[in-house]
Amino acid sequence: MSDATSVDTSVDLGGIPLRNPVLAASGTFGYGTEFSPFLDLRRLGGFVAKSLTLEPRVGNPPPRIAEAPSAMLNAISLENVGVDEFIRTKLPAIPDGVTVIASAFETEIDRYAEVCARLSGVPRIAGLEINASCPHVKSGGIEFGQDPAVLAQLVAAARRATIGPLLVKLSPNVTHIAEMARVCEGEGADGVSLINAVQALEIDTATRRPVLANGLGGLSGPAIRPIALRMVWQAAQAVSIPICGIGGIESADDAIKFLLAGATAVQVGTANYLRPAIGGEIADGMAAYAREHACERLVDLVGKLELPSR
Amino acid sequence: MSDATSVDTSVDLGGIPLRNPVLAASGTFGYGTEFSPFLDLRRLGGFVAKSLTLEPRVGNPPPRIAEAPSAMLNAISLENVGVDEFIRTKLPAIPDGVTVIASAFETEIDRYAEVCARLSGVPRIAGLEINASCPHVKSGGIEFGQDPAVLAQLVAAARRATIGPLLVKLSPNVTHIAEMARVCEGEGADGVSLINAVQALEIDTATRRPVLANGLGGLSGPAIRPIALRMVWQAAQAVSIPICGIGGIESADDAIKFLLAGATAVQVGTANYLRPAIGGEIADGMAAYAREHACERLVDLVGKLELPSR
Amino acid sequence: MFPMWGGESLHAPVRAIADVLANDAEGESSRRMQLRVPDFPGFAPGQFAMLSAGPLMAARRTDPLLPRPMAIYRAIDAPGGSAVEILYKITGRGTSLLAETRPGQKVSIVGPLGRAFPHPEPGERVLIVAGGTGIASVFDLAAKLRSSNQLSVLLGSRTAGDLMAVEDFESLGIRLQIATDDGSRGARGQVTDLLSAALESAESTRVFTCGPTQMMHRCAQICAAADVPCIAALENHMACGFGVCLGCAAPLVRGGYALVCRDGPAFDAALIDWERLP
Amino acid sequence: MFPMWGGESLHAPVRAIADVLANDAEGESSRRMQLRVPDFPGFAPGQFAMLSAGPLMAARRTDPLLPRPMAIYRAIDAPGGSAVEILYKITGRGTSLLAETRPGQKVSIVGPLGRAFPHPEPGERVLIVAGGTGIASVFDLAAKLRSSNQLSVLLGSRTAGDLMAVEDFESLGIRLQIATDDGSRGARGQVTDLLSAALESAESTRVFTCGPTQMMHRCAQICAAADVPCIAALENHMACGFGVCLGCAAPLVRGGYALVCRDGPAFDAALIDWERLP
Ligand SMILES: Cc1cc2nc3c(=O)[nH]c(=O)nc-3n(C[C@H](O)[C@H](O)[C@H](O)COP(=O)(O)OP(=O)(O)OC[C@H]3O[C@@H](n4cnc5c(N)ncnc54)[C@H](O)[C@@H]3O)c2cc1C
Ligand SMILES: Cc1cc2nc3c(=O)[nH]c(=O)nc-3n(C[C@H](O)[C@H](O)[C@H](O)COP(=O)(O)OP(=O)(O)OC[C@H]3O[C@@H](n4cnc5c(N)ncnc54)[C@H](O)[C@@H]3O)c2cc1C
Ligand SMILES: Cc1cc2nc3c(=O)[nH]c(=O)nc-3n(C[C@H](O)[C@H](O)[C@H](O)COP(=O)(O)O)c2cc1C
Ligand SMILES: Cc1cc2nc3c(=O)[nH]c(=O)nc-3n(C[C@H](O)[C@H](O)[C@H](O)COP(=O)(O)O)c2cc1C
Ligand code: FES
Ligand code: FES
Repeated sequence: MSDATSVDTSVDLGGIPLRNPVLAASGTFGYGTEFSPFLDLRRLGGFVAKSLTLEPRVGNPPPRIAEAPSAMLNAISLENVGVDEFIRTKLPAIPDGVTVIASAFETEIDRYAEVCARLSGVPRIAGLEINASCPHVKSGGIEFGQDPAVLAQLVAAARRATIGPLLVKLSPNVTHIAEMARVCEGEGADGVSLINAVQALEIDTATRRPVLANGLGGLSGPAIRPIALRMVWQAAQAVSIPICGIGGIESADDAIKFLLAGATAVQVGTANYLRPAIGGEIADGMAAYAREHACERLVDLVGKLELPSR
Repeated sequence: MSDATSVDTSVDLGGIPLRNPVLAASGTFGYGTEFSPFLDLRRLGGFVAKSLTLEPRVGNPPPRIAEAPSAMLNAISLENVGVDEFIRTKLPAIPDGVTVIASAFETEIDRYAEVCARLSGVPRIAGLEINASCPHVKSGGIEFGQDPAVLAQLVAAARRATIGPLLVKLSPNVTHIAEMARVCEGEGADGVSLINAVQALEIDTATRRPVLANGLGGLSGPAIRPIALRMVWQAAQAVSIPICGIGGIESADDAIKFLLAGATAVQVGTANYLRPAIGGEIADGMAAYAREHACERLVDLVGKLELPSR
Repeated sequence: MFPMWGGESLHAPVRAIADVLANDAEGESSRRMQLRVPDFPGFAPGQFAMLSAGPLMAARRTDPLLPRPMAIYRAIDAPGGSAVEILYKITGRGTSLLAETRPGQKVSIVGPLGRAFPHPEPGERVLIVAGGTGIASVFDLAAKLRSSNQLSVLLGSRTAGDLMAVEDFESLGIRLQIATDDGSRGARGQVTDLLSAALESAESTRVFTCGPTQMMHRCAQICAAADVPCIAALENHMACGFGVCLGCAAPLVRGGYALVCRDGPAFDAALIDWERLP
Repeated sequence: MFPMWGGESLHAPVRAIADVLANDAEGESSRRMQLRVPDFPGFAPGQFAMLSAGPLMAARRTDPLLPRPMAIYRAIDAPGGSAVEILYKITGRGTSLLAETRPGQKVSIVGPLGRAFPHPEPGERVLIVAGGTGIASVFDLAAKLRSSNQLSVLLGSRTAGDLMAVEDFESLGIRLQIATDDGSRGARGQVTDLLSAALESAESTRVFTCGPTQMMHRCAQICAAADVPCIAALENHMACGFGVCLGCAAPLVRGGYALVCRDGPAFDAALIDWERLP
């Protein structure tokens, strides 16, 4: 099988048909068009747009980003143009044939539901992802995705608000990720995306302050990949809805690891900053891996991790 | 203050007097003497010996270690010589004047208590650390340190078993680290040590197997430092017993960050493999930092992180 | 939402693998790097690029992770494709890694990014005030304005060894003044003192500045007092360089933030809330 | 708990910062690195060192994190302090990073580590069978035994370009045979076939082997069948190199594990549970 076309790279992510399993992650791909100079967006399976709130939101004061070993920290807060502006100006600017997933975030459940409702049924939006996990928004400190009961209410409310495909993006800052995935499945989510950035702190010993003006931030990039891979595998053991794997992916080999662990698709985040065309390169690389391993459909790799025989 | 002696580096870690705040972490410093060729062990505040079980234990099959971005994974399991052999042969071999903390691990609470009892009151042992957090021992998957109720029983049992200083080493694989620290304080622990390695998974796409024979492993090294720093800070907000900060420390600057976040002392782990004398270098560097910042006692830095004024 | 700058229609950026042609010492603490970048688009003074070495060395490594923003110092001629020059100061891990790369090795470049400096009126008197790493950001501007405007360039640094590009500025045959904190080259003191002196003449003037935040802030204050328009090119930390990470936010006087990489790096200094800029 | 090897009283290891004197191509896929290490202790054949470049380059980086175990190929003369030579094959990130270091740069070295090979009886016939990276681990042994024992060295690799140190072995003036999978140098086939042939003579013989696990396993089987003692030097992954991380465990036939860095790297091949060795 030496011919690219001979590998079927398409996957179905909870009712969202993707031409290949590689999505760009929310908050790392803007509203899509920023990347048009670097790659044909149609090379991606699609992308998840920056998380949207009911009203436009201004972000945190700087510094908002810092570097950590094999990682970056961010405390952007949820700066975004707001759901209506997104639908009016951002969405129409996205080239045809690009699969767009909208991401919703809010500070109260009914507002979450309202954002979902406004995004629901909008042509061009293939599905919704609710971000239950932003590690640096101070909603009383604790995240929606950290409490099973709260998460259940959130998912139920979002489920009522939209008929389309609904993904829930989980927080990694939990004891039992599998339990959180089960809650989402139980409340009718069509899939779960994990992981979001890991809550972290970096300190400047010269100023004796956090390097981020916000204090805490979210850790992302290669450093968190082994943690993400573990959580995706744990979630895959617990639920039958599809999983979108996220965390430190920077190569096709990394993406294949997530499929083997049980993910149906993946999202590339921080790596987009370093190599804006990386999503397309990873999609090509995954097809190449499939060819080399005489695997006709990428979906056949999902969950194929061989566990220690003990 | 240009003279080293003018900085008071001593700290009191829950009743364990330390000449400086730098300890070597359990499992990364063997039984101490392995490092004698590389540094005078008295340059350290002390070290925590490899975790001990009632009987000698054989470890996991290889591969037991792997590399990850700015980190390593391990699944050693708790290979150790057993508590009695430690007391009979290992302890006496440790040079005088070296502060030794013994670490206890078991699979059942009463066995934990028995290990603590045998270590309790042994001359040369300055205190105990109970490892409630080994991320890769399959005690039904979930760790002692992941369930507040189980943790409470464990700490209570250990507390009854020893009159000496008792530290509890917490698992990072939890939703609310502060709650776990509070449990330990409530049950009479003299201090908490955090964090242990973060549960993680790495996969070899060529074999489609985990790289570690055990499957899951513990992630350690610089990659986890920002997560550890966050957890230490959160625990410091919640308890008044001293905290021993652990996770990716590889320089005096890193160690100072942990003090600022609220740690009274620190433990250096993985970095001991790369630079066997690093503990001594870090202790010297912390004194130098204090001098440069006209700080007469290192303890004065504990918890001095200035938070964003909002 | 934000005042438009610059007349020129800018080229779309590319991501390319550049060949390191040279990477030589420039002064005591800086380097001059020459990069061959096949088909690198045209760029305007004030634009920058994101550079990173690590991910491309033979031993693919992920630390340090992020690329570093660097002004495009100038275009140069090189056999086999367009080439650009970058002048950078070794301040930390990222630039140290860049400094380790040898001719024959490769670095990743994304650019040109950001907007151009605005055009002053032809003939208008222009003062360029730059310090530290900021010196590299204004050379191309000075080269472009030397013929069209009456130009003075004021350069500052802690000490002579920290200066970069002085010979290049001299070769432009423009009015050049230097100030160092220790007086090891030019006048002893702050470059901003030179600015104050230069503004005493009554002529209508436009000021461009780039350098440490303190220095630019001081320039902005002096210009405001003298009622002289001041354009400042900011140097915030960046992760992406093209407007998606939202990491490079600069606080505005009227509230809210501008993105240095997308809306700048050059701004009307009067719009920036300097107190809240990191 | 474990049979003692080697007669010599070994020196305690040190951790030192070594100056890279040379780091040149050796064959097509390997490098020969010369390191000046002031006061490096004496070492015995079979001992190794842990090397790492990253943490010491100007841009202190943490990825790749772990040092890599390398046999101490031999001691060499160098101006200003003791020096050692390391021959390494570029297989992945760690060795690629080592390969990037230039003369004048520094690397971290911890050693000498592990135990020496055991001494064969003087006069005893000795066969050394090495392949791939294992070739570097046996040169010093061969050099030491050439005069005291009747020695034959059998080297193998996939192809001629992957061989290292052949000229050095030739210069020892010993019996040397080579096998490559593709026949590009010496006999076509496995080095273990040469071993089988060599063992047909009835002489009492002792075999030393180092190389890929498959190759060593095959050697062990051939020697067991011929009732010839076989010493194998293992090459497990390592984090520390001195017995504290417990990462280098080699499974034993009688159950349990030995630590390759502390109890080896050389073992009686009959003790190793080859099936369970990674
Ligand atoms: C648009 C733009 C153009 C630039 N052009 C040039 C140029 O042409 N030549 C040049 O030498 N530099 C230039 N800089 C600055 C350059 O990007 C930084 O010096 C570089 O990122 C430092 O990286 P590092 O890893 O060496 O230092 P780090 O290890 O990242 O940091 C070293 C120290 O410097 C501080 N620091 C690092 N980067 C910045 C920054 N951007 N702002 C404020 N503090 C910082 C860090 O906080 C730390 O204390 C430019 C910056 C921008 C935004
Ligand atoms: C005691 C000892 C002495 C050694 N002496 C030498 C020597 O003199 N010259 C030399 O070239 N090599 C020697 N080796 C092997 C050398 O340590 C490895 O080749 C090196 O660690 C590979 O590192 P890397 O980062 O380049 O490869 P990695 O990126 O770590 O790995 C590249 C590939 O090789 C595999 N691999 C890496 N290391 C090992 C290993 N130790 N065992 C099995 N598979 C591995 C990995 O799984 C991966 O598939 C020795 C090993 C030991 C234990
Ligand atoms: C600067 C930045 C901004 C982010 N913003 C969002 C966001 O708005 N919504 C969201 O769900 N995730 C957001 N994320 C998280 C990423 O989508 C992703 O889950 C995380 O970065 C882990 O993936 P990575 O390691 O590939 O970056 C953001 C991440 C970064 C680095
Ligand atoms: C190989 C290895 C073995 C370890 N064994 C133990 C152990 O026996 N008991 C324990 O409490 N922690 C053990 N740890 C965890 C360390 O003590 C430390 O908590 C962790 O590695 C994080 O610190 P670091 O990033 O500095 O390594 C081990 C860590 C490693 C890498
Ligand atoms: S650097 Fe990413 S938005 Fe400006
Ligand atoms: S390498 Fe650490 S114990 Fe052998």
